[in-house]
Amino acid sequence: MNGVHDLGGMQGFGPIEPEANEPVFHADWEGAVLAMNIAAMTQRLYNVDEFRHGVERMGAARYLATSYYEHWLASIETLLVEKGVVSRAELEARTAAFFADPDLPLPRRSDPALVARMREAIRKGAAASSEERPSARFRPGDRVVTRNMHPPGHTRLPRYARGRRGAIERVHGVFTVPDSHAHGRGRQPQPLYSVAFESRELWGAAAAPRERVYLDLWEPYLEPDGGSGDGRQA
Amino acid sequence: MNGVHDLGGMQGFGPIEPEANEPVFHADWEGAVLAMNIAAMTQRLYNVDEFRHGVERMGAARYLATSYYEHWLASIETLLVEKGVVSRAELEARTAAFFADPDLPLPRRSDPALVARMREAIRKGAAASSEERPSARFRPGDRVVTRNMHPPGHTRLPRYARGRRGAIERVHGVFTVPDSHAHGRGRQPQPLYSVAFESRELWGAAAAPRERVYLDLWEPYLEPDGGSGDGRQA
Amino acid sequence: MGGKHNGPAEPRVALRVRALESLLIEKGLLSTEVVDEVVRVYENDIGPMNGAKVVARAWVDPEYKRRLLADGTAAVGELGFGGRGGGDRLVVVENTPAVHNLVVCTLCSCYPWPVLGLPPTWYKMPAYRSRAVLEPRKVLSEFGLEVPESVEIRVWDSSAEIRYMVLPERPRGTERLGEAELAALVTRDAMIGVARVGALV
Amino acid sequence: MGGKHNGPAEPRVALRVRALESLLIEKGLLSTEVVDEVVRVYENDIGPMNGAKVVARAWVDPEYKRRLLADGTAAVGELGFGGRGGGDRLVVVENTPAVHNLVVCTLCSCYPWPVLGLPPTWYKMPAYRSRAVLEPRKVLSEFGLEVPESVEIRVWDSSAEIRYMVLPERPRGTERLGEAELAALVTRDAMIGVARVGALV
Repeated sequence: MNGVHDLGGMQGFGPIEPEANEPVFHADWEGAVLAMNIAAMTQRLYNVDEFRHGVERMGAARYLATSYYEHWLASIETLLVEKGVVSRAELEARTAAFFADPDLPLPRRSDPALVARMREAIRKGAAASSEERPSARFRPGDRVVTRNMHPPGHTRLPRYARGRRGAIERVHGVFTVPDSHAHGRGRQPQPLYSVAFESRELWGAAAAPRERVYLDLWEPYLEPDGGSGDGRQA
Repeated sequence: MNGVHDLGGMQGFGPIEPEANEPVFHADWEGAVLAMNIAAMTQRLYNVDEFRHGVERMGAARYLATSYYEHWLASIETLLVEKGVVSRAELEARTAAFFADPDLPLPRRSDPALVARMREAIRKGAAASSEERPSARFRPGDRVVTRNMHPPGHTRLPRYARGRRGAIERVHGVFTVPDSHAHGRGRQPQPLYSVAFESRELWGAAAAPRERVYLDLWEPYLEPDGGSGDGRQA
Repeated sequence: MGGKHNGPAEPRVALRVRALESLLIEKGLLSTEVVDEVVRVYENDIGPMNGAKVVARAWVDPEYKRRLLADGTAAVGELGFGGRGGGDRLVVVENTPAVHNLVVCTLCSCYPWPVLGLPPTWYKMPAYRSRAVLEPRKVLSEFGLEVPESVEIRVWDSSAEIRYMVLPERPRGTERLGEAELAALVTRDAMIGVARVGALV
Repeated sequence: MGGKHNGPAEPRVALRVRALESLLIEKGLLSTEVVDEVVRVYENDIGPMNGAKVVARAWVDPEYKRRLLADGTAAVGELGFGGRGGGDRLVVVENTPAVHNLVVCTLCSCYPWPVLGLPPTWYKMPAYRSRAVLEPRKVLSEFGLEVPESVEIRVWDSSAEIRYMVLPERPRGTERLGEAELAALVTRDAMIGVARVGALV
């Protein structure tokens, strides 16, 4: 999806503003959102690619007007409702109840097993790589061109790097393709490569010399360079 | 500037929602904004390219959260302040005065000469074409490739059509280049072409057949196809 | 219009506009008459009824149609239309059984004011501007216009001071209508290219 | 933390979160202990002090450095770091006099949690994400880091489940420092690539 989340190369967002001595969380609710998300994924209510696409679907104006953990909250809500875990109606009703009485207590519940599972999840992480080993089409040094593709759904080929020529830097292995995994079409593992692009290839002749951008790209995003390219008229 | 105003090919903005029996203006202030803008340009306080770039500079989140005439108002304010016509301080003070008393009357002033000038401006329009006739490099049917350029300032080569191959459809004549005119560097007239692009060239192999997009592009945006291209490694 | 306002519930933007307006009036750069006149012109004199007259004339007068397609600016000038918001040049593109045209401005909201008036809100919003160049057939379908795959779609993205207007196909069954009756059939949407001119029932 | 709130001025988003939290607790999918534990872990156990230990070890142990650059995941695992937010694989990229590395995630905010903790706000904001790939030298300059034109800049845009950490150059004058003292010099920003590790004064 060509959404505003695809920020690489955009202009006009002003200076970068680091915060001195920034705390890990700026408010209690941020930690709660982080925990809910990890808990939901640990319990397989949705996967990380669905989660990222949930953020992308939140609407451009809202995305730009809200913070990181608000993006997360939006995606968590969207997915839990879509998956039938929570209904929109009960969420709105409960929200109204908390708006009416901010002192409402949270339900008390002890679940040592879930805490242990979370500790384990945080320690081990989630696997995106696969034991399957389809043979990789490209090797380090191979010249490739990225596809000029504009799928309406989730993809991890940023817009600034479409239809661009680069070189395979490294073969990472075989990984879940987010484009299918975000849409309930399974993991469909494919070779994943680190691909190096010269800045001048990405941004044109005015780009600075001696700058390279490296992207991790799945094999279906790539074609051998020298072919006719995708949609190009030779 | 690669800003959110450059919307061609973006996704996720939902359905198009026409309004039945839409009025010309939805509120009195919209008409006032339109009139202020025409009056300002008629009196040469700024030019149309500066005006468009003023909208582009308003900030992405605000751009997406506000309406067309709010975009106009933002640009008018920016330019009138930058040009020294109005100071930020007097604008804020006057705004505070209207917030405090919405019934404050507008100053009364009669200016039949300005009304006549405005009528003439509306009737005649503003000239962007030039009598100068630098010889055009391309002719109808010529194959061209657009430059892959990402200037931080104003440009009228949309991002979706950069580094793309097309064909000259028509030579419009010689017109002011917005890229310089928006930044106080004069008109710098250049040949302007209608350029035809196949959808598959713009959007890749998945694009529908028998669709073409036509853009009006200035000669400095274009190179002959068959050259090495801008920033491409042959 | 420049002299009144919308009452106590007036939104902040309206008051902001009045603040700027009052400063420009004091500085001799604006007057309430100017605002009233501009509003009057765009509410009454300039609108799609102008373009409709152009289309109707082209339908009944082959020689005018030829001139219109060759030099839109001059041909609409013959009917008294032109000027501000028309950019520098009007290009009229003709729909045929084989070609359907559609007008957009992806970068801002350029629109052929002299023949169509001020653009409708949907024309200025991100949904239309983003999608018209990427998936025009789907956009047209959402407007209720199914364009067969055999018909070529041409999207005109108004990136310079050239403005585009679509000359729609004349519907069947209108052979006996006069120019004014024909003009009454022609809609704004048909001249943008998101609708056909409906056949007489 | 999951059990308390911020008082009467609590913003709407905080109440919305509590509403969702309470529903998930009722449905047996969450508990306040889980929230407390996650917050505790990311506030105390996982942060840039982890990455700093990795860097210091690599500076003092050439064999460890070799393993770290060959297989970051395994090498940080030797020090007990790994897991969630680390994607599937950690790749460590080495700064040298000829090459400066910079990490970004333009599409969201991927970041090597196991070694750096949760990302700072600026890393997640549009300004950094948009500019790091387009004008990295200018971005670095705004962070106070002037990288000469003779030095190549490599920007790592984290588009998959691979996470990147920069191994900064060891500053001069630190030859006599022990591993713990070296680790105390290493900053989060140096491991993202927007700073150098300062020389001892």
